[in-house]
Amino acid sequence: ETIFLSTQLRPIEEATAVRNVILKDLQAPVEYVVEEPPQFAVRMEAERQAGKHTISLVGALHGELSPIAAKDGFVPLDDLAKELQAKGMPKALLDLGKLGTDKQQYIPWMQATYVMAANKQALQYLPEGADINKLTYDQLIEWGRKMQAETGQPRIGFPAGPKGLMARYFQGYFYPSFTGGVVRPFKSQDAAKGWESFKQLWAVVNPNSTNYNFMQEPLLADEIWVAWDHIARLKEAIASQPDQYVIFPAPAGPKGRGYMPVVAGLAIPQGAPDEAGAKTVIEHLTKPETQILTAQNVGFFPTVDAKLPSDVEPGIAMLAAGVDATQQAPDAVISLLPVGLGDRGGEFNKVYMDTFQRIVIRGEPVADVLNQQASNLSKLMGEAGAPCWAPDATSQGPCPVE
Amino acid sequence: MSAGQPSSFGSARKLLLWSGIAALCAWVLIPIYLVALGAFGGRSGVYQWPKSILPTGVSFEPFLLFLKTEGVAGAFLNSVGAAAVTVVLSVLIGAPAGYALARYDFKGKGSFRLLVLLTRAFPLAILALPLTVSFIRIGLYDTVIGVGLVHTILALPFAALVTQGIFMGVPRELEEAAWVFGCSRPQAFFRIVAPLALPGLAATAVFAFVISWNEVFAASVLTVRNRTLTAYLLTVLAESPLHYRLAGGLLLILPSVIFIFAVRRYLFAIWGISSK
Amino acid sequence: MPNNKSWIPYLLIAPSVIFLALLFLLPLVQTIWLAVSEGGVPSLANLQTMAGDLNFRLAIRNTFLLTLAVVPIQILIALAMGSMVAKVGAGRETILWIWTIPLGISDLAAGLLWLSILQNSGYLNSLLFNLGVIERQANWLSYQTPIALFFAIAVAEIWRGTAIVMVIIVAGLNQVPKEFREAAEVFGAGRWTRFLRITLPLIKPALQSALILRTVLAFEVFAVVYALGGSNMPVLVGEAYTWQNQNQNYGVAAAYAVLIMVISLAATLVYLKAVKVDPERLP
Amino acid sequence: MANIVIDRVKKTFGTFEALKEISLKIGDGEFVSLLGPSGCGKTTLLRIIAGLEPETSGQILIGETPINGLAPKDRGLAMVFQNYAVFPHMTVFENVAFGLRMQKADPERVKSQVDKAAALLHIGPYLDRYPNKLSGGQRQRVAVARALAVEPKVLLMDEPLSNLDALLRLEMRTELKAVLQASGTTTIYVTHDQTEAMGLSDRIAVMYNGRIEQVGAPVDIYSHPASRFVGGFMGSPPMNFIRLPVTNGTVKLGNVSHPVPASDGREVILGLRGENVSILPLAEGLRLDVRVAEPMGSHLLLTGTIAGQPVRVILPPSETVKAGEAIGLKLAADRLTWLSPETGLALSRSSA
Amino acid sequence: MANIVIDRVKKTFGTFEALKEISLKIGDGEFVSLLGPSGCGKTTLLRIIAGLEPETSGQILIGETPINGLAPKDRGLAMVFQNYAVFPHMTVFENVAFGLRMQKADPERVKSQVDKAAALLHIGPYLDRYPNKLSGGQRQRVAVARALAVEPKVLLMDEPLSNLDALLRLEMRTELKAVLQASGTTTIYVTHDQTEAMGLSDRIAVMYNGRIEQVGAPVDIYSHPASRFVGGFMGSPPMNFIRLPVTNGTVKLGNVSHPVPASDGREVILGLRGENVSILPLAEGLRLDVRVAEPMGSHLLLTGTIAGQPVRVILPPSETVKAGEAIGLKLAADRLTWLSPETGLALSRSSA
Ligand SMILES: Nc1ncnc2c1ncn2[C@@H]1O[C@H](COP(=O)(O)OP(=O)(O)OP(=O)(O)O)[C@@H](O)[C@H]1O
Ligand SMILES: Nc1ncnc2c1ncn2[C@@H]1O[C@H](COP(=O)(O)OP(=O)(O)OP(=O)(O)O)[C@@H](O)[C@H]1O
Ligand SMILES: [Mg+2]
Ligand SMILES: [Mg+2]
Repeated sequence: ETIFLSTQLRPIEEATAVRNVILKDLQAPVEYVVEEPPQFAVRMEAERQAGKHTISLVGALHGELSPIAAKDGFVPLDDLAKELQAKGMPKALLDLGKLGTDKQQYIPWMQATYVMAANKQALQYLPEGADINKLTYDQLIEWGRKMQAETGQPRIGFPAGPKGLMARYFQGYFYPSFTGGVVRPFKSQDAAKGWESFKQLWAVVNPNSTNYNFMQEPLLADEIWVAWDHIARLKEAIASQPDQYVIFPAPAGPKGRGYMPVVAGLAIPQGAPDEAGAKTVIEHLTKPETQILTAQNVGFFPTVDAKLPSDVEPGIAMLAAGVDATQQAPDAVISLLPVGLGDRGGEFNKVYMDTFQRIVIRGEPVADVLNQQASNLSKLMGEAGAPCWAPDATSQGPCPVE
Repeated sequence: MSAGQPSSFGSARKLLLWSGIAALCAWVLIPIYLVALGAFGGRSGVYQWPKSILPTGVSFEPFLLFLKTEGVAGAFLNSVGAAAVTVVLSVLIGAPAGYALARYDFKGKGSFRLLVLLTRAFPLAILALPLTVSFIRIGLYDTVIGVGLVHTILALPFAALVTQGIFMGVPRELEEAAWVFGCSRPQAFFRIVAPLALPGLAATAVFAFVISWNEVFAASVLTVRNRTLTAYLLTVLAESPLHYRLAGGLLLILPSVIFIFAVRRYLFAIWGISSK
Repeated sequence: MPNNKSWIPYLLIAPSVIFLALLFLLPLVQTIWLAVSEGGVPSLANLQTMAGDLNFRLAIRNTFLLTLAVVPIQILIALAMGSMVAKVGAGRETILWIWTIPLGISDLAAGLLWLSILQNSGYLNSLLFNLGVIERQANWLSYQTPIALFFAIAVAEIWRGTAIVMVIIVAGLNQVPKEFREAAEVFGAGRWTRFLRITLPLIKPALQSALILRTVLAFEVFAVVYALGGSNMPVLVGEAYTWQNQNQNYGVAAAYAVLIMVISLAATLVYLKAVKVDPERLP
Repeated sequence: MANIVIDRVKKTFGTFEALKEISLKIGDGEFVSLLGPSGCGKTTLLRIIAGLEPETSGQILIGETPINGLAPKDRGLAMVFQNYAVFPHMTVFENVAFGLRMQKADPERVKSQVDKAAALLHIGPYLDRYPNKLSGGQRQRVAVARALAVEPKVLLMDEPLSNLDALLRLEMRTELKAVLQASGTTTIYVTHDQTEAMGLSDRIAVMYNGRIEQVGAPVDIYSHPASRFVGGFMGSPPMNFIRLPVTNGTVKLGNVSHPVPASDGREVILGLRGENVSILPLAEGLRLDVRVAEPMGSHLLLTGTIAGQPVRVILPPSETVKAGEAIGLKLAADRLTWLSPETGLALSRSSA
Repeated sequence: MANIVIDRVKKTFGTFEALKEISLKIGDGEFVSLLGPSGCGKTTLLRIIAGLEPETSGQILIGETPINGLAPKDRGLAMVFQNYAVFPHMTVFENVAFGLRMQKADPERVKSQVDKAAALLHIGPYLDRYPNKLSGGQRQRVAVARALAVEPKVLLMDEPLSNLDALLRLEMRTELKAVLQASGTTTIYVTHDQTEAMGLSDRIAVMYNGRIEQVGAPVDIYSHPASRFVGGFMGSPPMNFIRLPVTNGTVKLGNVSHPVPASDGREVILGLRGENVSILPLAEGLRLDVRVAEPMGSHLLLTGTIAGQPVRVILPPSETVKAGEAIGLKLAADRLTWLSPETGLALSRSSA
């Protein structure tokens, strides 16, 4: 029996869906076990150290897999990757799965991205002339001001809580939009300007944002009307009241409309008790029809080219539309997931979150903070030896901070 | 035994007393009531504003969903198993230690007490990694026993310290009398000291049970298939909508509350201990 | 007690010592080593990272403040509960049972519970709103209202953690022979004096245990704080978790853990000195 | 004024009646002993007076003011507990000083009072020990000292000297008496030691399961018991009871015949104190068949039968009597008690 | 065989010497009482014999086998604790049955033994009460019953009757004696009641701070104390001590002069029991100036001075003496004790 441990699709309905729908017509017996990321990391590390394995297959986010790959804890899956590429899985996507190494560490399983959701009540306060699908930061700020002035309450929210994905916002949305990069221009003038305007934005953001982990809740609770988050973390709200919300791309800055794909991957731990079984599961999960099933049931999108049928439930459809809008946006700046950071991914996030803390929350002078954090960042990149990734221009050796 | 000062029971004082008690009961119960509201109120209930303090639309759907979730039954049994192991072990191992601390002066007493406390002073989750490694090696990984053992580590300080405190309150003469009348030390302990320290032992049991029942991190790292109910639900719940989590929370406290109810008599057993 | 049988105490503690040595000390030592080493060689790197961290000072300050605020109040409430219930005849057990319920609630659940009360759209605001005290949702838990946040967390902790103390103390109170209280009463001691001069000293052992345990636990607060305060109120254990789980840096996490351990043990020693239990003063 | 009036006080534990309508008046500064068999309700009565136990019914006044429901601490009395109840967590000094501290007495006073009490009870050397390092008697004395130190208006003592040796007891007794008289303390004193009661008390109240059988001056109670129980309970050896036939208003003892009061012609019970006899030639006296003769040092104790009924009599140590022989007894006519066989109550005094 | 040999047993608490080289041999089935002032070490000695307190030095044998370091339960003895130590969480029945249960006695035996003991101590009615619902005396009797029920080889009793009334005490005493004799139990009995000790004991050991002052048959100890302490401690009123000048080997008492043994010509102390006197005409007798005359019912107690030294004497109740008058006394020559003023020890017996 193959044990499939996943940090994704944990919520009850989704886990049930995986067991009873997605894995149903797979012959081999699979046990689908879910785990929160912290425990996941500890367990994988423990099994690796002890050299005894119970887990045959893991499904987790790019960022969660990278530390394990760094200690080469995964069975290379290059042949599997070849087949899938043949079947039309985008090479760019597959390359993410190499995690900056020369072997295929994981097979992309599901995709998602981050979008913005707005309660329809908010729309009336949109600054005139603003097109919600072509929103700019200035408009967003203006919008927030309006809402606060009218409703007496800050109505924009970000997932800046301990479990929130705010770091991804800075890496994938804020920096690309304002500086066209992530690491290189960390302390550039553009960055400084960006932070200044983000401070303005923050003035109209609900202060509880530092407690939010999943934006669907404050949305549903009507605490906020406009939110940025991972689609999986908005789904609950959208799915439950599709006609109450609109989904639209994140705003654009001077350098364009940054966005970051999210990839969940499937990997086989070194010494997995049932490697063969795991492979079959991967093959099953990456079949177009399974991928469509997945999309329909849990709202993650295919990594192979598979068209969603028209009859998906409205919430999912809206999210899908939002994702398309983001990807198709003319000024879109794609920001890939960090690769080659190994197990320093967390600290990489920390650099951005600390910067945010100090500049925005504690109001320290922008320039100083950027300088100090920049040195941390370059030290980090140096130690990790991670070359630049898009949108930063490629580099020989570790990605430099200019 | 009419505790307190029956003679001086001014009715005013009585009123004061009871209002105090009522207040404290309310302080404990109201939050729980509100959770129940949220849990039963369904999606609309939790997100409604302003919320009403009275139950609105009651729905058992989340609960039913939990109970229907596959593996819940098994997980429940695992939880009970782990808790049982914890209760038994922590009392069997902790009480003697507490007794030694209470009755004897011996070299290393202080350091022993510290050792016991260490286990509580150190955040378990940080230990989880090496702990799990060694568990995998000894083969306790993914077993109920294993979980019980880890939880015993957590419960031991309670067992030792609480029983120490209680044993100190048991008059020596009684024990001596037992010896004189033919008890070996263990016998004297079990027949005289233990019953008189019953509240302490019951408290230990309660703590052990509750600790084991509520512990998540170790429980989920150390198990794959044999999840305890708490670990099982909480992992599943973490990203579920609020009312599910409230329901889960409510569902999870029931067993411990029931357990405490079961042992409450011993928890507050009273003997008119009197020296002469 | 015949102390000529000097081996007995060792026999009694042997099981726990062995148990802990096998299951606890080993990992503990490894973790401590992890904290004070870098790539297999002793180094203070982790400690420096910890000390240099953005939240380090805050975390320490908050943890201490919280402990100082919470523990004494819990002890007081517990004592109050204990002596109140001592005067009740019928219904005693039920009352005590109700008071022990929070004991059964995991800190995660407790955090959730208080969140649902204190969040903007929570019951507290609803109540105030219905009473017309506020006309729009008030923030209690945001970084802009640190005081309110602190109180909220303290209240939640008190609500959750008092039961433990109460149970221990009630167990202790049960043992105090009533003759002592009676004697004191006859000699003119009022309720207070009686309580302070007789009852309290006589339950010292139980009190000490309660204090120590509660304090050690207080230094471990985490779940409730994060549920209510999010990242607004860093505390030591929380930092340790973040370093281990988000930042995946086990070394620094271990460093935090060691720090926490040292602090709690220090506190314990203080208690053992302060609340000295002198066996010759026991009944 | 600290006179005590106990008025029809009842106490029931569940169904068990520990006190049945106790009534007793105690004058200011008076010293009254409670005597009675184990379990007759002495401690219960004290506890009720002290306010530690609520009376089931009845009323108690101290100096005209009813004290029902008054907290013990407001009754202005001190008590020596049967089981000491010395505070284990305080030094002897602190124990003795406790009452005074409660009265916020200034340090000098505390010191002097404690020293006085300690000296009185010979516990000076132990003042800074903790009770569990004291012997039983020493603890008991601490308890007494604690009560004396506060110089209460009313003092309740429950077998305060039971664990002391005869000599010390004797000494304590006399000193207690002196101190309490000097301070004019109203005292209720529970004891099992009759000589103690006799030596100390202005009056003695004899209790018998939950009732007061007789109250009176020691000698009265001793020589004129109001009932068979009292006679039998007081004095050791207890009073002898001999059923005798009455022939036209008199009973024949040896060859003298005594008039018996208000006898209805059938039988009376003679209450005879063992020491109210002297030896006569067998022929003249009342015949006593001696079973056992124990020389007790200060006296000679004879156990035997009169008219087939068991008796114990006491003779001067000088007398020489062997077990088995029969002797004649002369009874001190003016010291005999006559009781009714039916009620067991005394008939009106035999002598004016 | 359960004879006890206590051989140079010492006990020190910290610096304080509670027992100083105690040596005592007790025959199988013998009944020995320990008498002594409060705090002299009685309880300590019992606790050491019971194995509850480790002796600092010395050795104890029960029936030839040394028991040092033996666990209490293996010493095959039972004990009545000075402060009862009845188990509060057991009914009286369970308390009494405790020892038997420990011996795994079969239920019938337990039942019968408990009933026997309960009957003996009159606690039958309380068998299913819990101790905290009992009176002091009742608790004490439970403690005694618990010890008797096991019919131990060796029985240690620490003031087992101190909280009982005279009558009950008397009864218990006789019954105890009977039972223990019948079962041939070796008994060490701590008491403060001398008549008790006298009545019960084969031998009495008088202790005085940590030492045994005298061991012997009751009457011996009473009438021939080995030291001034013993004489003063035993008997109430205590023996009178009168310093008298010796003139060529004799002292003059009134107009008779007594030979005194081995006197070195300066002074001796006359040990006189209050009851060993009788009245003489003032001229003939030894002059006693009476201060107080207390009629005590069974006797007349005179307090006064002889040769300016305080004495208390006892006369038959019949005598009539007033305070203030002076009377002459005749001393029973063969019952006088002579002591050395220096050592306080008795000089060799005055009469064969
Ligand atoms: N644990 C102890 N530490 C120090 N001194 C003690 C301890 N126990 C007893 N003593 C002292 O030893 C002496 C003997 O005590 P013990 O109890 O044997 O006296 P006792 O003869 O039983 O007196 P009593 O008749 O009053 O019971 C006492 O002076 C007492 O103060
Ligand atoms: N709490 C109680 N519940 C039931 N019965 C009780 C309680 N307390 C005392 N008694 C009973 O009441 C009676 C009187 O008790 P009390 O203590 O007054 O006796 P006492 O005269 O002091 O006897 P002693 O001389 O043995 O101390 C006893 O028979 C006892 O069994
Ligand atoms: Mg009594
Ligand atoms: Mg003693």
